[in-house]
Amino acid sequence: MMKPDLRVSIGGLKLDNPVMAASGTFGYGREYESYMDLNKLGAIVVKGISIDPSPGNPPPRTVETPAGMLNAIGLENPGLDGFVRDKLPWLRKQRTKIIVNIYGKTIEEYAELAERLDDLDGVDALEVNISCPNVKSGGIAFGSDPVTAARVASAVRSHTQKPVLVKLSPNVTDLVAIASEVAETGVDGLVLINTLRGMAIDPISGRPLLGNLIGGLSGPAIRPIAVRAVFEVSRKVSIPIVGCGGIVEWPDAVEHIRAGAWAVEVGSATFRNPRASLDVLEGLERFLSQMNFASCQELVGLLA
Amino acid sequence: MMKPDLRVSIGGLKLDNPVMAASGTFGYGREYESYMDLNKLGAIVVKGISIDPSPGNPPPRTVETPAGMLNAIGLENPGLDGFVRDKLPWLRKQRTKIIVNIYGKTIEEYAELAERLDDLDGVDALEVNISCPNVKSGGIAFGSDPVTAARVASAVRSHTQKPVLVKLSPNVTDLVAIASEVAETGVDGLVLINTLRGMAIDPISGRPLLGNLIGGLSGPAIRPIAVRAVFEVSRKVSIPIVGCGGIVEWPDAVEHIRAGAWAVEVGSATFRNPRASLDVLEGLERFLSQMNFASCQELVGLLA
Amino acid sequence: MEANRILARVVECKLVADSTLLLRFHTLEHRWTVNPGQFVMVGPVLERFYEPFLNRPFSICRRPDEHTIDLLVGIVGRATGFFLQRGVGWDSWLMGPLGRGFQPGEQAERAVLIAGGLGVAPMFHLAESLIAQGKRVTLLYGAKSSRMLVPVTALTEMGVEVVFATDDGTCGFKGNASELLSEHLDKITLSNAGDVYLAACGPMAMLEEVDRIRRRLGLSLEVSLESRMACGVGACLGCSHVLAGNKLGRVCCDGPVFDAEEVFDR
Amino acid sequence: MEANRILARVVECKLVADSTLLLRFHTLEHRWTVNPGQFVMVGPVLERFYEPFLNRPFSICRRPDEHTIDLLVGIVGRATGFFLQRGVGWDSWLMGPLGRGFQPGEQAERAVLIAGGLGVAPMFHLAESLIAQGKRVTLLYGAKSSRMLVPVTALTEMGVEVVFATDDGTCGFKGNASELLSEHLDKITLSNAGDVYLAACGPMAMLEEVDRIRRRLGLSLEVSLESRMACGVGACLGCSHVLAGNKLGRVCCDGPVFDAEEVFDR
Ligand SMILES: Cc1cc2nc3c(=O)[nH]c(=O)nc-3n(C[C@H](O)[C@H](O)[C@H](O)COP(=O)(O)OP(=O)(O)OC[C@H]3O[C@@H](n4cnc5c(N)ncnc54)[C@H](O)[C@@H]3O)c2cc1C
Ligand SMILES: Cc1cc2nc3c(=O)[nH]c(=O)nc-3n(C[C@H](O)[C@H](O)[C@H](O)COP(=O)(O)OP(=O)(O)OC[C@H]3O[C@@H](n4cnc5c(N)ncnc54)[C@H](O)[C@@H]3O)c2cc1C
Ligand SMILES: Cc1cc2nc3c(=O)[nH]c(=O)nc-3n(C[C@H](O)[C@H](O)[C@H](O)COP(=O)(O)O)c2cc1C
Ligand SMILES: Cc1cc2nc3c(=O)[nH]c(=O)nc-3n(C[C@H](O)[C@H](O)[C@H](O)COP(=O)(O)O)c2cc1C
Ligand code: FES
Ligand code: FES
Repeated sequence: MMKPDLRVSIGGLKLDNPVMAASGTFGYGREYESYMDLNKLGAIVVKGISIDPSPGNPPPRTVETPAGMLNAIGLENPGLDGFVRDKLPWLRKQRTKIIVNIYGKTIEEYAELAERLDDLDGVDALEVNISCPNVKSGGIAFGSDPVTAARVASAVRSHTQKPVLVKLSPNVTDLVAIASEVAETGVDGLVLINTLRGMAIDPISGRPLLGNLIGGLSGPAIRPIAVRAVFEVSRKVSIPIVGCGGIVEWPDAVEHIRAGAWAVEVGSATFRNPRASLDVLEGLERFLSQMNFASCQELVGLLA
Repeated sequence: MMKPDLRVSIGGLKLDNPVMAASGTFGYGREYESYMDLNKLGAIVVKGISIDPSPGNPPPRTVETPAGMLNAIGLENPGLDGFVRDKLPWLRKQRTKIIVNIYGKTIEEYAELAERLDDLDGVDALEVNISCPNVKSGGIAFGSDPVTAARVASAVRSHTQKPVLVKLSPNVTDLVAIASEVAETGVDGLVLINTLRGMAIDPISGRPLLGNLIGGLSGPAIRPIAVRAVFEVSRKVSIPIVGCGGIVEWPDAVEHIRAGAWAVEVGSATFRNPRASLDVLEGLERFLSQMNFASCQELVGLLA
Repeated sequence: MEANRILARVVECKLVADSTLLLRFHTLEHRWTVNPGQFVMVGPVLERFYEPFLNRPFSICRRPDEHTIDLLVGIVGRATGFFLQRGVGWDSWLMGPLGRGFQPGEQAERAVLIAGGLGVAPMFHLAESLIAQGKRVTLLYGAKSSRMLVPVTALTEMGVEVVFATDDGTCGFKGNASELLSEHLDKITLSNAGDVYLAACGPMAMLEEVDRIRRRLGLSLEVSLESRMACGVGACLGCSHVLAGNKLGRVCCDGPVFDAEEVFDR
Repeated sequence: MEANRILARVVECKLVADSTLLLRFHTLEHRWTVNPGQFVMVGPVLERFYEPFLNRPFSICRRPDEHTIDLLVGIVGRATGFFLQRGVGWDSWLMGPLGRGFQPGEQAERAVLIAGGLGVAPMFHLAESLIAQGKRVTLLYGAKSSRMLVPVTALTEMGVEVVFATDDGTCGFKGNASELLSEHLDKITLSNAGDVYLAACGPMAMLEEVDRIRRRLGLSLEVSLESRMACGVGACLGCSHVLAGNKLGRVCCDGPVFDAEEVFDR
């Protein structure tokens, strides 16, 4: 049996393999150090960073739902300076690729983040979050409209030499239109999808189960929506797509890749199994070699 | 313990209790006759009807997904005449309310369906489906834009004396905007939500698991999305809302009602348990009396 | 009695062939009148747990007594994997008996049943009932390999002639059940076509092949179809199958057993 | 050794009080060094089944030997209901040992542990370790009613003084554990504040009350907090708790045990 070639290039971002840890579900990497060899991952996407530190939303912030979960972290983060001071030095020492997820309250903030990250050693790419349902100003609003989405993407694109991925929201009427506009801005790839807006209430007490009332739905429950998003967008847009949403075990990654994803991100599955991303990678590699694929790239978009 | 008052009026539609069977998941009622006393239900919403018979989509048409399912029936139905000839006579004899779910390929077709159903005895209300993800022409397109959605609603409203419910799609950027426009047309209520667009692929073979490739996601997996939709819309729109999406057991109905629903529809849960709707009703009634609610109406929108 | 939903407990769970379980359900309900070829929808009792979410259809394999229902279950995915995991002692809802079963009629004295793989499940019940009616019954039973063959002593003991076919030749005829059928029909002499009743259950390719053979000989045939199901009772229109002349048939209630004439275009 | 993820089997599952299970896990892994107050994330092994989806945090109650971990589990919802259903013989992943445990320090000779309801779980381990260090240990253990009290003979046998409080007076002091604490502290004479170590685990209202009492007396106190958790390791920021001075603390890794000074605003 052949060892399949797992390398993949998302535009300028060259990965040793196509399995990454999704933003917000893998902390700043170090939290999972004792559970796995981080360097085996294609990349780690760190928790979303804003210019200023942010305290996030009031608790409770997570709740389980059928085959999934809601979160309303509200992008708690130490701010760019805090990140650079406290997190980046350790991250820089890792051999895996580090992708920094960024979000701003204005287009200018996105541009500023891009510019300030551009110089930094140890940051391999940016993932632009225009799709977070948990912050009021900005976030999802930027991802809801093709023109605004493209404007954010352009702003980031023009302020950094590093590869740029744009992460889109599924909470929209016409994802393909947004994806198409964003793709035109010259970014390296699209990440599909962020969470879906949801809510849960304790039936007995009537207490909303999230402090923020509304949060983002993730996990296996949303996998069919994510796969559909990847499929539709990949048929219309020519830049690489990174699939994300409901990937828990390796067959889920294969499903995303067959739908059209060049690479995948494993999100909330990591909470269930800290090694989920590596297990996915190992399963994927096994599958490819058993099925005699010479490379993972051959599987992209391949339907029967 | 008091017996709570379960009656509810969705505009002109007076129901003995707030639990209905959702369209497409309860056939034409008769299929479940041997499993339960149909007359105990608040209402039965029959499978979507179009003017002309429709063969629906190629099989396979359903597939299970984590805590849910995808369907791409494609609105197979015998057409209005077939329905009136073969299904209505039996339905008319039932004491429960019968709501006919309609969909058209043009606004004129919606109007025509409304007009022709207006005369018919045994039809207690119309549910206007502008939200089905499984038919190409029409369907979801009508539900994606506030102006078009309102136009369909107006057309139906002006062609029938019967109560009119409009069933909305969650696959939109701004559900509240659509709901607000539709509410202005004088319809009796809104039904939230129809299915979310999704897809599943067999990882091993690469075969898409639906003949139509894309289908609608339903079941517990989508409950958080449905509850959020009910919550958001009910805070902004004054006409009654019927909650639908992921209701399997009675606490789920309570969750929808607390979010703001006046009544609920039980959908795919019926496939799992043909008595699901009645079990939900009985549980709801027990809950209300144990918690000393005089009526179900008191629970609507009640959060702690 | 009409179809209903009953609570049943798994009292036996035995591997009878590769990846194949015999599941025996015990239930207090005893009013079911089951026709061979009918099926049940199986849904584990899992309140507030929605995996698996939908019930799964399985042909009723045998009904040893009025409180007992045997199923033959191939382990192929989530629900069936779950059955294996749970072993015995768990409770399940059974909806049934569902669908249109086999309708062999009176006249044919001889029945030839063709089963491919797990398609053998309903043939147990059918053969039993045909034997009880005094018919001469042959079961042509094909599988990939001998390891996949479910024991059929219960049938041979009651006088059913069983002939095996395996793709790899590890048991009986080397080839599939439809090839075996050709051979078999060559051997028996029929005075008229009505003398023999054919029934088949298995993969679609096998059913098509069996249909071609029986057409050539002018015999009638019933086939049991499969389809992914959500409701099992005709409500969801999920199991629609494109029949002859582009007509749609719901496998769960118009079938699963259809006259081959209805199913295959000439 | 650092926290890791190990496979464990449930070898005992016993109702020890109303809706309260003692779950005993056996594991081949034995390198865990557990500090009292640390916890594990429990996730049943369920491939391709995503209900429950997330792991659940439980304090390590006792560690009878290096291959054994005991948890006390209140049955309150989906996952804990599942544990009850499964009984013994199932496998689970355990992530641990997690979080910052109790840090009683050396100087205090006397420890008073205050437990409300299931908050008693980590107190078993803590009391045991304090006794091993030669301290004098009192456990004030409150519950709604005697039926909710978990047996504590293991503790009394090793010399822990246990005083009960029940809301309905069905066992011991009528009232809650914090009221009992007031009474108890009145009885003991302290030459200086450093002589006694206080640790509390239970509902937030109880912790607040305990904090008020110890502040009055100028005693130090550690409290173990609860929060809904997704990751359990500091990665999701889901368990953030608003601490004193509006600072945020992650219960899973900055806690679950905090110095009361950090937690409560004056
Ligand atoms: C009327 C009828 C009678 C049946 N009788 C038997 C029987 O006696 N013994 C038996 O082992 N199986 C029988 N089947 C097939 C059985 O229903 C499926 O094998 C079962 O639903 C698979 O469930 P799963 O969750 O393990 O697989 P899944 O994880 O749902 O799927 C695994 C694979 O099985 C396929 N599959 C899923 N559902 C069906 C289905 N309804 N029909 C065919 N393939 C399916 C999927 O496409 C997939 O490839 C019958 C099906 C029908 C419609
Ligand atoms: C550090 C820590 C240690 C704990 N130790 C123990 C212990 O030793 N014994 C014990 O019985 N319980 C303990 N808990 C609480 C335990 O985690 C919850 O009871 C459990 O997660 C409920 O799971 P469920 O699926 O049964 O309930 P769910 O169905 O998830 O919820 C049922 C109810 O429990 C509440 N709940 C859910 N998760 C938590 C949580 N993490 N903390 C508090 N309430 C929650 C929900 O809000 C809801 O009201 C601990 C919690 C933490 C954070
Ligand atoms: C707790 C939590 C926090 C998250 N934080 C972020 C974030 O900071 N930035 C972002 O772009 N996505 C964030 N996400 C979204 C995930 O990266 C991912 O897109 C989503 O969870 C869907 O994938 P999954 O189904 O595999 O979890 C977060 C998700 C969760 C569950
Ligand atoms: C098999 C199937 C067929 C459906 N057909 C229709 C339909 O004809 N018209 C309609 O408005 N909704 C239809 N729906 C949507 C349901 O009525 C309901 O809105 C949706 O399933 C969400 O509810 P649930 O999660 O309780 O299933 C269908 C759903 C399913 C699963
Ligand atoms: S399975 Fe629902 S109609 Fe046949
Ligand atoms: S539970 Fe994830 S940070 Fe604490």
